[in-house]
Amino acid sequence: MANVTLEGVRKNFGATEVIRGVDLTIEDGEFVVFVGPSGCGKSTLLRLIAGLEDLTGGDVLIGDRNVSGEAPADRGIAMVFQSYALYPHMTVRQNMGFGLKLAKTDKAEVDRRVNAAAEVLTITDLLDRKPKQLSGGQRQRVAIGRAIVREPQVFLFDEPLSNLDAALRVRMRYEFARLHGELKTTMIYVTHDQVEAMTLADRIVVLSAGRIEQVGAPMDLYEHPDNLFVAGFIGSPRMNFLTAEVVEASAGGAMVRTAAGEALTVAVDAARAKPGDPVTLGVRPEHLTLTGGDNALTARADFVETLGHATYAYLAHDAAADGITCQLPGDVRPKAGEALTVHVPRAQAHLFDADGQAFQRLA
Amino acid sequence: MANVTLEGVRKNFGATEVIRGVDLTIEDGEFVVFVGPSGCGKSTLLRLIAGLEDLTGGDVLIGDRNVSGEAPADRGIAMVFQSYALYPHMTVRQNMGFGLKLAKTDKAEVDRRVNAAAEVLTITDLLDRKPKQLSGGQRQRVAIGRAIVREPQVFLFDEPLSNLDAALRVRMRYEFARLHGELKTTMIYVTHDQVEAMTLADRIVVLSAGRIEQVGAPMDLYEHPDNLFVAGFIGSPRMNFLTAEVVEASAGGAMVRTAAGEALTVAVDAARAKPGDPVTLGVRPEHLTLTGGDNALTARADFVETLGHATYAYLAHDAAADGITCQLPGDVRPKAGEALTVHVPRAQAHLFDADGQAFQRLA
Amino acid sequence: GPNDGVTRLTLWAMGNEGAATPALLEEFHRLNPDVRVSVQALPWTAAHEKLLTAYAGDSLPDVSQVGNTWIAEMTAIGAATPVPADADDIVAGGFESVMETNRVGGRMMGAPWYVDTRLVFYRTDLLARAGYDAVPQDWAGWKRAMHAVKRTAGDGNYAILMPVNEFEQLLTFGLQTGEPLLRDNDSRGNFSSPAFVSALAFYKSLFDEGLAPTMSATQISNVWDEFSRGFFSFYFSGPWSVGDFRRRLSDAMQANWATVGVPGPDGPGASAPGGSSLIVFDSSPRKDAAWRLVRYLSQVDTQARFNALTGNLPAKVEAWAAAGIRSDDKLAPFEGQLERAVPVPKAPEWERVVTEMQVVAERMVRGEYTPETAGAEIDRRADRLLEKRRWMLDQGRAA
Amino acid sequence: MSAARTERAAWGFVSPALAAVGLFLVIPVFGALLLSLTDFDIYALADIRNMRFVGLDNYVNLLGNPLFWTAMRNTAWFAVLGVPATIVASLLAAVLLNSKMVKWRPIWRVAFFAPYVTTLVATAVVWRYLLHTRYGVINWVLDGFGIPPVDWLGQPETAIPAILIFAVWKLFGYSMLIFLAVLQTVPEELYEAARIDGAGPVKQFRHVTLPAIAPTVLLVSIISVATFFQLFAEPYVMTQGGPAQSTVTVLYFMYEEGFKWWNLGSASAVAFILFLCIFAITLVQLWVSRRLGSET
Amino acid sequence: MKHALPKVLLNIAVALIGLIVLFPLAWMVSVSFMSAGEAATFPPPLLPAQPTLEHYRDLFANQGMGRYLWNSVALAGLATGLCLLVTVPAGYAFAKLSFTGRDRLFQMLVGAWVIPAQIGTLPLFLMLKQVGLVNTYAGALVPWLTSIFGLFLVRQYALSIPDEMLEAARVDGASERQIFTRVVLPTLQPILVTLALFVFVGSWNDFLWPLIILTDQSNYTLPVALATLSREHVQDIEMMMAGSVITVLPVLILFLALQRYYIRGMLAGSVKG
Ligand SMILES: Nc1ncnc2c1ncn2[C@@H]1O[C@H](COP(=O)(O)OP(=O)(O)OP(=O)(O)O)[C@@H](O)[C@H]1O
Ligand SMILES: Nc1ncnc2c1ncn2[C@@H]1O[C@H](COP(=O)(O)OP(=O)(O)OP(=O)(O)O)[C@@H](O)[C@H]1O
Ligand SMILES: [Mg+2]
Ligand SMILES: [Mg+2]
Repeated sequence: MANVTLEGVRKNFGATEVIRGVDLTIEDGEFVVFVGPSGCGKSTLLRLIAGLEDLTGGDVLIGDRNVSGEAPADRGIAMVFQSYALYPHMTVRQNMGFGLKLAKTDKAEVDRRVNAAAEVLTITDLLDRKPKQLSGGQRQRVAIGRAIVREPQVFLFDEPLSNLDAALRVRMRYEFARLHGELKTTMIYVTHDQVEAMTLADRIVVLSAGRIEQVGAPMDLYEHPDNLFVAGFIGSPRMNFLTAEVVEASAGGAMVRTAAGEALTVAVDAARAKPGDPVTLGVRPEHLTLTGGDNALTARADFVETLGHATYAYLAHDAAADGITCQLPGDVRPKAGEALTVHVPRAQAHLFDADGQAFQRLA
Repeated sequence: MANVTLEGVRKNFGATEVIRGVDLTIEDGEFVVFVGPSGCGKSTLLRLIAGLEDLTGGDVLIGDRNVSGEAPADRGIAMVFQSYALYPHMTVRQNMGFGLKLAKTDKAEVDRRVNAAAEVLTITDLLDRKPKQLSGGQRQRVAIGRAIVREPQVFLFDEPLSNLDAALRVRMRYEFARLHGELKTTMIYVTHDQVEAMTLADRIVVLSAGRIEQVGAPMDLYEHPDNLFVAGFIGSPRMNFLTAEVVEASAGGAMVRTAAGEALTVAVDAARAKPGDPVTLGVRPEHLTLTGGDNALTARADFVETLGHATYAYLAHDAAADGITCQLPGDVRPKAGEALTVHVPRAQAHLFDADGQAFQRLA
Repeated sequence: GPNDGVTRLTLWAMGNEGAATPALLEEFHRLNPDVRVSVQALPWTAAHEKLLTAYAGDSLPDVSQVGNTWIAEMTAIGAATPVPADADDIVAGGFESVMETNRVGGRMMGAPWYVDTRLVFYRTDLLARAGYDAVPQDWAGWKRAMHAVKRTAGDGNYAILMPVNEFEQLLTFGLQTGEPLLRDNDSRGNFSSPAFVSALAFYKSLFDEGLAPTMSATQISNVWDEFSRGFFSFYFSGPWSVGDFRRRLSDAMQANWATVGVPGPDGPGASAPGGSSLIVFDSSPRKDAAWRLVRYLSQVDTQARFNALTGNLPAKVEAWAAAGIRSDDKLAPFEGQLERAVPVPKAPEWERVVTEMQVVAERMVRGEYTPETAGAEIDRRADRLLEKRRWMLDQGRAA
Repeated sequence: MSAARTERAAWGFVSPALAAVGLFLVIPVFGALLLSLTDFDIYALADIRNMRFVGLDNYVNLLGNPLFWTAMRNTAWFAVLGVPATIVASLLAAVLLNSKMVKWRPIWRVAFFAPYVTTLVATAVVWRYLLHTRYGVINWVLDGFGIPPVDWLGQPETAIPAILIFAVWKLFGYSMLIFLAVLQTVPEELYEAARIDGAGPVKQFRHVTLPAIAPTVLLVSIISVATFFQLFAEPYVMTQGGPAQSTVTVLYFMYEEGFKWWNLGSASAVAFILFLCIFAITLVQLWVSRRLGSET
Repeated sequence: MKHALPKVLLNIAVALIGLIVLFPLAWMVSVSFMSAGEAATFPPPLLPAQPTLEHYRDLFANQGMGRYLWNSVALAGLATGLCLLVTVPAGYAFAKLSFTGRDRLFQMLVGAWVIPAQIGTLPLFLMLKQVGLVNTYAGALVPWLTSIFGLFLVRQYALSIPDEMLEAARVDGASERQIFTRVVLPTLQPILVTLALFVFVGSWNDFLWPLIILTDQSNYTLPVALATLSREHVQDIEMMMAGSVITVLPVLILFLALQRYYIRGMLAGSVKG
């Protein structure tokens, strides 16, 4: 167990800068999740920590030891890959013990550790099978087992669940949480699945184009995104954005006028804004309601989906290029074509300046 | 436009019975969706209607004409395939006109119909491209266009959206709804996507192992599933099931005791049940609440997922083999390990007898 | 093992000889326990290229049987060694025309092993049926006889078999004219001489007039069957066929065939002195033992036994009597034919020239050339092949 | 550091292969180029002083050598007749075997392919007898149809077709496999769409099958041309180039020039011309496959 | 039911082609058991009147067939071993390891692939003569060391090995050599079988090169020996068929046993025949 520190980490592939200077400290025992759009550099960053790629600049410290020049096997890390990367010709036992065998660990000790890990993961009766004879979830467990036997100081996971079907993913998500609870080792986890990030992380690191956009606890990011990118990235369905203009602004709130002419108030500290500034108003689909009268938008429902447990209404609105999505209770069932009055709760709305930076919410 | 009637339709592949006697009447102009687990025979049933497979037994009537022995081209149907099945060497225009050309339709008429269909689908400027030069969504439109120009009495769709990405799928779903509104032709649509079924269908046909389980309007199936299969199949997350025993039963309601000992009342017509009968209590995750006191279960939260817009709690409970899933508002955030008291709304609970048949709900 | 004091020799032998020689060597091994000879058999059709390939690849055997027309070539490339001065007895007592083929630059380069030449095999019965009791000895008469045979032979049958991929027939006709086939110290072709053109014309006429089938040897599945079926009545071949025919033809057929010298333009004609010689290769580190082997194989009594085994005609005249050949009516005609033999040119390129000659002749037979244009074409090809020889002669590097 | 480590290992892995290719392929090819500019022959083999640099004389002589042109013409005939024959045979076999109605398809597939793996020399020997004028099975079958016996390998007009019958028998299984592989990529749904459009079996072949395999037909024809350009053992075993040199191919010619007569200079020139021919064909092949690749 | 007629016709057509394709091989086997001269009659007999093994006996006892068979087996076996030894590591490295100049080198190999092997035969012969390898097994094996096709085949297959598996091994502390021998080789096993089969069959059937390089009869491989024999024994049909059977049968059996692997390689190599 150890903390992990990245200092000015940079990585170029040829001429393309992929990681553009990342500073980050991960505490001992923390569960940190990297998220970000595809190609933003999540995997690369993880592989730099593992030592599978050479750093272009900066340093990686594990347990306060600078490991920048060391081989992956010497860094005290263990990695679980998206495709599990099990050796197909070895049994589960051999797969798990391979690294120890290469390190010439005593045979009895290898057995002890493999058995212990198998027990933790409840795969003891699979030890003599080959990977082909395992289901996806079982393979995933073996891959984790292979990591556990190394008794690493840091676990690295690169989208470990993305090859599983939805149902299994939910179960394995739970396994990860349990495992972290049990081992209490530092874990770094890459995913593009929001639910995984939100449910597993102590802290989420949002990356975009090789830079960190925001680091924080899941609900922090959901409730207080620093900027438009994070606001749009975290939460599903996506936050609705409306172009607007400041009418009045103060530390106690702001009134804005949308491009469609509606005036709305937002509970943010807008001290640095002044009337006439172009801003973006953000509000999540689940916070919009059809009741609540004031602070409302009117829009025509293009299309309504009734799913039983919820109803989604897709509204056309002049201020929202992508339209507005409302998540309504399952028993509220407006018709397509109907004009709706949608209430925007003051306390749950977000406001972003022209650079995309958020105004601090008061709630 | 025509109605479609299936009478005792059966189909064997070699020794395996795949369709085991299906009777169904689809009204003229209706949009009917076939759903069911993989391998239940949805595609086969559709292909029997199309004439791509020979019937083993029963009859298919289209527009009151028995078409059982006719070639696909003579049945007045048009089919859109999952993989679009566009002729790769023909332009869009040729693809769409091919069937008419084979039928020796007058050239001017072919042009007229192709242009008209292209207009409806807004692909007029793609008419001279080859399929390779089109995006997935555009190809899908061409495939539909090819069906439209045949001016069929019935459209058949086999998972037409499953090759598209999620965002496009939402848009194309909307297109289908619009198209049906415009053409008002009978449409039969196979999918395994619940959302598609729920949003598109006038009526949903739920199939299981070659038999019809239930036919009904989407909300009907959601609110009044006939049996355990339909109850479990429709709705997401899945309905929670608890094993229980009847304590009191009447036409006005039932009281049951779960395997964990809790007594709960359910608003169903349980006149045919008697105390001591084993039953299954069903309740959807979105109907469970932490408030509302009585008619409640207590259970420990194994695992809680806070997603912002909603919180999912997974509870361990002795009566529910698969556990109980609760969908809670986003701002309700119980901790894992906490014992929760979960209210089961009487009016929204379901009760099934030992054979899996539902008791009629009163609500 | 290799160090047991035994000298191991490799001998390459072609065709029949390859099969028969091991028996001949038992006696040699008894007399020379310190030498052990292993025999490798090569097919005749591949022998020449195999020898050159082996030379190029430094993998020649110690001793090899070679066609005696190849000796000049083997000498020119420095592969052969002359018969040692103190071993003249090996080669003494042979037919002069054959000895001449083994002589290059005045030195004997090989020891004649057996001799052959081609003459005519024929069906006495069919000839008799056609009204002849002997083969006319000039071309014109012979051709008339062939026409007579062809007329009586029945549909689909012919008078003579001359496979179009074999050069020996045409070569024989060419040699019979007396005009040398190459000129200018064997550095240019002489095939358009009127004499050779007349030979070409005669050769071609046998095909044109339907007397010979336009077939190559690969298409005749076996000669003796066809011969006894009367597919053809005249056959051009050497002594080896005598053995074959005796062995393979039915008893009833034995009385119906005979051999006779080749008819010439006007009277009994020449043919090429053929046969094989044994040469010891310069690359052999065991030349002494090798010459011992050659001497053994050249002895009169060995040659007589060799004749008994293979039917090959001994190179030494003395052995003819010993083997009783003179009393054999099928073989006796060979002696006269050998005495009339005329050596072929000794340019190393001869083998190739004569191959080209046959290529052109085959096309002539198939109608692509007239005898005159064919002669010119052969000359053209021969001159190109001999270009290097002319250069070598200029440089004084060739004899 | 990890990059340096893999770099070192990689060179260890590739160097034996690269060395072999350099030593036994690249150097000989350049050697052949040099050799083709000399009159290296059996005399030069005996004494290198007997070798002269002759510039392009070998090439010039070849162009004036009727046998060379015969060989080129024969080779061209082999290609011109053999390629369509191979394609028709293999396409027919592939379409038949692609039909679900045919029983034991995997077995037939292996059976049709079997001649391809057999030893060419051995099967050539077999076919020489099958083609025999008087006792050959083929003439016997023809006899059954009242056709008089054909002197297959004995006449210049029939020798090439006869060898081609054998060559097609031996080679068609390979192209058939390629066609089969492509046919199997044609989605079943395309045929179903065509049925709904009202197309019968012929129209389905015309509008679905044929367009799908058209690029492959081109590819197979290019491969076959290259194969037919390298015929050697067939004439070597069956006819030795005859009758009347009607089956001397370029490679056979090179072999005779080089390894029968040991005119290595001239033979190298033949080899180079052969190379240029095949190279041109391969360029066309690459160009075609790139064209096809960029369209998808 | 309604597809009955086309179905019958199709099956007949396929069977007919099958007959044509397999007849020569069946005839070869049948004739090899006929007594001498039996096949040279009209109409040609299809089955031996009195099956005999005399030709096989003759071939082994008098014609040295045993020696040729051994040469073929030994050469094909050695060729296979050497080819794998050289091409497999290289194919893997080109697929999975990055090193300077890799792509350029690979392009050059693609270029070299275009060169028909026949071009180099003449100088190669002279080179081998210089080092005394003419008429040796070693000389006969040389072309199999340069199997660019094998390298491509291995590379193509190795490309499908997930990088992650190699990285897992690196994390596990394996050296590059250990990765190759303990992780990659077992994974490559199917393609190794394919390649081995390919090289074995190819070298068994090879004709031109052994014809040139093996001058000594005792070194002949079966095809070379058979070609030689067939010139000498044109008339002995039955014996030649027996020789053909001996030559063809081993590869045919090998192919039939492992046809799945062979066909895969064939398709992978379809860019060049
Ligand atoms: N070996 C490489 N050579 C060149 N570019 C690379 C290499 N590996 C990654 N990249 C590039 O670096 C960028 C970041 O890649 P990375 O795999 O880290 O993204 P990611 O965030 O993991 O994306 P995903 O969610 O799709 O896995 C991408 O643009 C990718 O194309
Ligand atoms: N041609 C066939 N031969 C034999 N069995 C078949 C054939 N086509 C389908 N089946 C079998 O029939 C059953 C039903 O297949 P069908 O394709 O209709 O299922 P489906 O409901 O469309 O499934 P999915 O959702 O996976 O598409 C399956 O068990 C399938 O294996
Ligand atoms: Mg990634
Ligand atoms: Mg389906």
